[in-house]
Amino acid sequence: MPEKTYREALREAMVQEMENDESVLLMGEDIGVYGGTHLITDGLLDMFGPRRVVDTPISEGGFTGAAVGMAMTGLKPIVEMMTWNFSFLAADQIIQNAAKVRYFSGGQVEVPLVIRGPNGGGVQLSAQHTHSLENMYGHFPGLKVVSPVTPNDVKGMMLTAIRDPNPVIFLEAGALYGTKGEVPEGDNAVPFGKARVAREGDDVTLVSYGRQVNLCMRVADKLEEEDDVSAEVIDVRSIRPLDEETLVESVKKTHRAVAVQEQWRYFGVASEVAAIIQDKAFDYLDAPVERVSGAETPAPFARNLELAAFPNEDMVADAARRVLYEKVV
Amino acid sequence: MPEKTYREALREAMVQEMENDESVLLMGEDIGVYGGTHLITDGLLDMFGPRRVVDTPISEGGFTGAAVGMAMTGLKPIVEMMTWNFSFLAADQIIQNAAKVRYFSGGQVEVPLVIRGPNGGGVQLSAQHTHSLENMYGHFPGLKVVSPVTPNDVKGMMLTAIRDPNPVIFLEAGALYGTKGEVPEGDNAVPFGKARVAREGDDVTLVSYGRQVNLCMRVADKLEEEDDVSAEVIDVRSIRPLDEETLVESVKKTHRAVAVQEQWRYFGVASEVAAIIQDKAFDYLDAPVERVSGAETPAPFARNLELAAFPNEDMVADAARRVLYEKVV
Amino acid sequence: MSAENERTGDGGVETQEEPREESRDGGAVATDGEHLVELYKNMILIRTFEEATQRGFRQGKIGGYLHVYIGQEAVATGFIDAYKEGDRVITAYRDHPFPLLLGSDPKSVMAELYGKGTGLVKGKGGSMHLFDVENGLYGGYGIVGGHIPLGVGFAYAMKYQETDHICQLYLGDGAINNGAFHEAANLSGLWGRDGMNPCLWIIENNQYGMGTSVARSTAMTDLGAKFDAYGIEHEKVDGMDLEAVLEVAHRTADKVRETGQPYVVEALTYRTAPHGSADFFEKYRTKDEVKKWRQRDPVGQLEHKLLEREILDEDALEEIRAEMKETIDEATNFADESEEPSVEELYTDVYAGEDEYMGEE
Amino acid sequence: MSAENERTGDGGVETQEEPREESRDGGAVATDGEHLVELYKNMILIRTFEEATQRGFRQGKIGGYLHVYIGQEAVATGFIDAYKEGDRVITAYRDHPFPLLLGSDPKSVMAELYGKGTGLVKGKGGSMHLFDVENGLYGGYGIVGGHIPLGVGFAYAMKYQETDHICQLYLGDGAINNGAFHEAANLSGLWGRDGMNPCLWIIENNQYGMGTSVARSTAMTDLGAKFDAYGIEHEKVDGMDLEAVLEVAHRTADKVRETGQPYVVEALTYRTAPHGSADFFEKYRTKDEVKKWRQRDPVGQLEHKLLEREILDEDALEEIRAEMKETIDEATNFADESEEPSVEELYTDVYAGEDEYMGEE
Ligand SMILES: Cc1ncc(C[n+]2csc(CCOP(=O)(O)OP(=O)(O)O)c2C)c(N)n1
Ligand SMILES: Cc1ncc(C[n+]2csc(CCOP(=O)(O)OP(=O)(O)O)c2C)c(N)n1
Ligand SMILES: [Mg+2]
Ligand SMILES: [Mg+2]
Repeated sequence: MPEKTYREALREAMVQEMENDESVLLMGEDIGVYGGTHLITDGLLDMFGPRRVVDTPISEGGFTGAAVGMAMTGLKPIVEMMTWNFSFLAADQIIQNAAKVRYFSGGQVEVPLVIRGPNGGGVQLSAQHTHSLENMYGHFPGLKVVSPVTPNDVKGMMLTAIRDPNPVIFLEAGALYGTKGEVPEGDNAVPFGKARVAREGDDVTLVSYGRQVNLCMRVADKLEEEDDVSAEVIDVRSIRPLDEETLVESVKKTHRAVAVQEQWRYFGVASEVAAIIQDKAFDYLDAPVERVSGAETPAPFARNLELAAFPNEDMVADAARRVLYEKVV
Repeated sequence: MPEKTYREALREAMVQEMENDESVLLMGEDIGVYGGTHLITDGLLDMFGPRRVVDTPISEGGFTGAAVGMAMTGLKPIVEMMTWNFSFLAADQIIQNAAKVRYFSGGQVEVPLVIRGPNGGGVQLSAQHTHSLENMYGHFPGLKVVSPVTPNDVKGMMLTAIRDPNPVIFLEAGALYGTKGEVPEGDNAVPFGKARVAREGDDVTLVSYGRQVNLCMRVADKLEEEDDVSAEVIDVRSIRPLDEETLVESVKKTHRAVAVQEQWRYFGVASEVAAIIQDKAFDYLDAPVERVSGAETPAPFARNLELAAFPNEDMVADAARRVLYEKVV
Repeated sequence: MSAENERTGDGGVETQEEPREESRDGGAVATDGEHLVELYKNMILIRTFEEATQRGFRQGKIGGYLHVYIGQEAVATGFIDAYKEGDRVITAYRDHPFPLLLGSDPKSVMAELYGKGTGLVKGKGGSMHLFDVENGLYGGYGIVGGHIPLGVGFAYAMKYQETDHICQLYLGDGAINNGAFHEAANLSGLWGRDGMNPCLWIIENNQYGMGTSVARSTAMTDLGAKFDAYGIEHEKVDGMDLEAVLEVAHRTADKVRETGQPYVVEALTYRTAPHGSADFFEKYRTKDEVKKWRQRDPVGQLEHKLLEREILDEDALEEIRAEMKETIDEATNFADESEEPSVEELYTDVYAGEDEYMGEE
Repeated sequence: MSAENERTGDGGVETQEEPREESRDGGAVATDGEHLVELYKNMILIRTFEEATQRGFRQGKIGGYLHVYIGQEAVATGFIDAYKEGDRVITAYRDHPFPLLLGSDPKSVMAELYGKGTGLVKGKGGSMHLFDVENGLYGGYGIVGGHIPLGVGFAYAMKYQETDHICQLYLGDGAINNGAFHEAANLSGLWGRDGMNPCLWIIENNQYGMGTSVARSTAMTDLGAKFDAYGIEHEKVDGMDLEAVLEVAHRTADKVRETGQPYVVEALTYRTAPHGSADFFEKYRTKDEVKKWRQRDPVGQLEHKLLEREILDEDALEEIRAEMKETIDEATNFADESEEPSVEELYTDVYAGEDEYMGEE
């Protein structure tokens, strides 16, 4: 299978659907003439012209709302949020209109809208430019929220997102645009609502999403080497709907879980994961579900502080050891 | 002790601090000439004049941001969010500026700001006007978030909020402005970060906040009468900081807990409560922590649907029975 | 869901009770007199409807918020007369007249306010969220200013789809202070340059946003002129005078349709009713002011014209009032007697497509 | 944290290396020549600083985003000359010149960019979040338009506190399309009517927001005129010409201070540097265009004037350049050699007051 970067895979999905479906169009800041801040849309203006690749002013709320209106008219807009940090400015449009208009119109309209862009931190962008908003958007019924981490998934989930008749919050692993992985040609649509078992194991379940999945994979190696522990790694990837079953089945096997997230602890995805597991696998659990989260502070700039602010291998490995009742040095 | 309504108690706290401290001022839509949509600020324009009771245009982001600037200058603005449903329009100012500017200025500024208004549903305001945003704001370090339900607490926590040098998200039980309770004269400041044991009990802990506390109190009566079960009711009231200790101590005694919230299930406060309890009281828990939440839909208008969308006595009582391993009919 | 209705080629609409053939003949604009009578009926329909909703609210049969259109009838009536099939109408929460004018059955409109399953949106939205997509009504929104970007998006999409439909986008004077207005107006002006924004902006300047007058909400009170900042042309009209509105409405709708460019009409009007159901004291305006404006009431003005020009006499007016009262009484009874939605409806319409509902019950 | 510095009564500021007494004498404006020389030094300081940051970035010593002010120096230099102690300055992320002009030690500014504990904000904010509250700099913000309401709030508060300070509020051409701009400008106009908004709005119109030209972001491209919608007076200035900026800056700052009313200056300028560190291709503009603007470079123009008027000769200019280079080299070395913040700093400054940090480690 061909190897592609996350960026290429993502772009491929959009191009594919734009070629198949005239109603798909792109909107966002500097996606056209400039080529896209993250070069995801580079060249697409030439391919599809300015009606379908719409450069917008710096008006996140305005163009997101306009895209909701377009979606209600039968178009399938893909809005680039240059980074998700700017989406607070569009929160009203996303939460009050996109998520709810189908409901409060009694089902008279659909909103086939994708809002996509990089999410998460790790490259010293500091407090205002570092957020993981899975839980924030995942809280609102009417939205679907996904967070793919592999090139395969970013393509496959983008295909699904574009075809979905509902608003999809598409949270890309911004720090990983350049990472490579196998991506099939053609249609590899990945369904929403299914977690991915990234690595099978028997002794402890590591649950995460986004770039923290890669961290968990490294920790799994480490645990295998250093502790002879077999860790199962689950990539949640679909935040809403959330695949409770895969989580629960894994814990029924391993009896232990650690939920890892880059985002803040309180009311985060890991809390939900812990709440679900203790609820649905109570009798199987041999230890409390541990959570490893980002530091409870706005994101700092200095590299050493930033590194300290995010989960690292030791933190996750130690949490795993604790739930395994191993001695943690 | 004198009985006062929630509305009166809230207003009293603001008047008291405005009289004590010239730097306290009020801002918001229709709080002055109109008298306040919920009549919280009625008469205050006459008492304090238009510089201190500032009627604003319908510009939630703009005036909230201006209030952040005022707070950074040494004033102590209290912003009325006419209802919290409009706060998505101010989310960027609240989350990106109010919560973080102290941090990213390296501690050079303080933001002694209160943003207050009614939160929660229950009076048929339907999808766009019904939200409980405890978890959304509670997720962000830099903010404090409280949700008082008694007249005593709304006064005492407002005093604390105004005096706090940090931005406080003050979520009022909008449906309860007219309810009465005992409120001491003078200074009854209620500290943040301390949950309130609303009723002591031994068999099961019911955890909630806002108007759901009243529901839990009724359920506790019901359980006592119908099942001879003694329920402890905990009013979280301070969402950030969250008083983990009181929760954990209660469950160490009762061994069982039900977390009740009006808001949606995923990534809500109840998930956090469950995650904390299973983590810190794992060995004491005799049953999974159950969550009772609002229906996973935008809020409907029709009264029967609205009633079905929120937790009710039976739902909570049955959840308590399940964690007690009683038969639920 | 909506009533069967006739629609003539020029886009005028009619409620079920008033077959269009009487007043118009396929495409051609009818004589002034007949047209005015028809529109007078519409205005009486709206007025009578609103009065009934106020009673329903006082009786506790309508819950939530209630914002009526009393005093402003000429604006919606005039502009919706320029509606053509395929066009889209979007507005805020003061939305009752729109479905009535666009051809929805008054029964379903009233039933919606009563929170019944027979309502326009199945009882799910209530007063603030009326939709009748078949008849061009794309809502009914509760967040001040929040709907504006949607309307601009409709306009873009309709051009993208190569139709010649337009969007009628209604907004209040208060909404103009919201950032969503600014961003959307800028997009409209920008896209309009390429003929990609056939959006007719209609400012219902009733001079107050809740209790705040225009003068207390902005230092520059010429609302139409605010569109200069976006390169969008604008004009004003006396929103209490149906004939004036009518002229402007048809002319500007045609212009927008032809050019694909946005255009703004600021209609100066007044809500003689309270802002909403909780506006008890009206401290923000004097009784005299309201009285002064009542003298310019659009219904009264039109009646005066109809009498003066001898198009109708007092009896004929009375007959129309009675007829509309009957229609609305029927609607009210229907609403009253309808069933609440079935509880299963709580979980429908959350998502479109296969997984219609997703979550835990 | 910031350098000791002298500040004369008229509010001009100076970096540590250039004691103010040389160029001004307590309150009175110095001779044109001396003043220009002083400001020339400031401009060279900024320019040299920015070039050093670009090197630091390429060397991987500066992380995150980096937006330099090259080409726009006359704007900040001219306006900050009108700064008086107690005033407040607020801007977006293109903020390096501001602390330098307001008297912060270039060492701490550079150290901040290097993410060091000796940085202006302890290494916590980086390039986009420079603050030096003692010297009047209230940040440095990363969300386009997001800082604007804060500036309007400062202005209100300073009047509420009965001072005669003003706020200098800088914003880019791109920021004008954001709703926060609109809401804040409206508040500024409204509050200004009562003399409650001494806010000097300075539009740094460098003609692009990232890769989008003004003409591609709005149909009405006269940015100053957008303030008509808020009842705020405005004028334009050639932002490449320091002397022109200087005149406008002092006059308008005085006016705002006296009236308590906002005022807008649109400075037409150009960023000859890329937008930011990731702007590699600059497809959105031609090399010719950049070249044309380089010919109008504000530093070059000022040098030309200084030479022409025989205020300085080539050697003197060279001397100043060398002097500034030394200052910046020192700053760079200092930054390079400084320690990263201690890891405990991660948890400080989250909250003010007793519970300085709240949460779980
Ligand atoms: C964003 C937002 N803020 C506040 C409100 C509360 N509110 C409802 S109607 C209204 C006044 C709106 O005035 P205007 O736009 O002039 O419309 P009108 O009611 O006069 O028709 C306000 C403030 C709201 N619904 N949304
Ligand atoms: C709300 C928001 N949207 C997008 C961005 C990304 N962004 C950073 S700078 C910039 C351009 C801003 O242009 P302008 O205001 O003209 O300032 P300039 O960079 O030209 O100084 C953009 C779009 C952002 N930081 N914030
Ligand atoms: Mg109005
Ligand atoms: Mg610019």
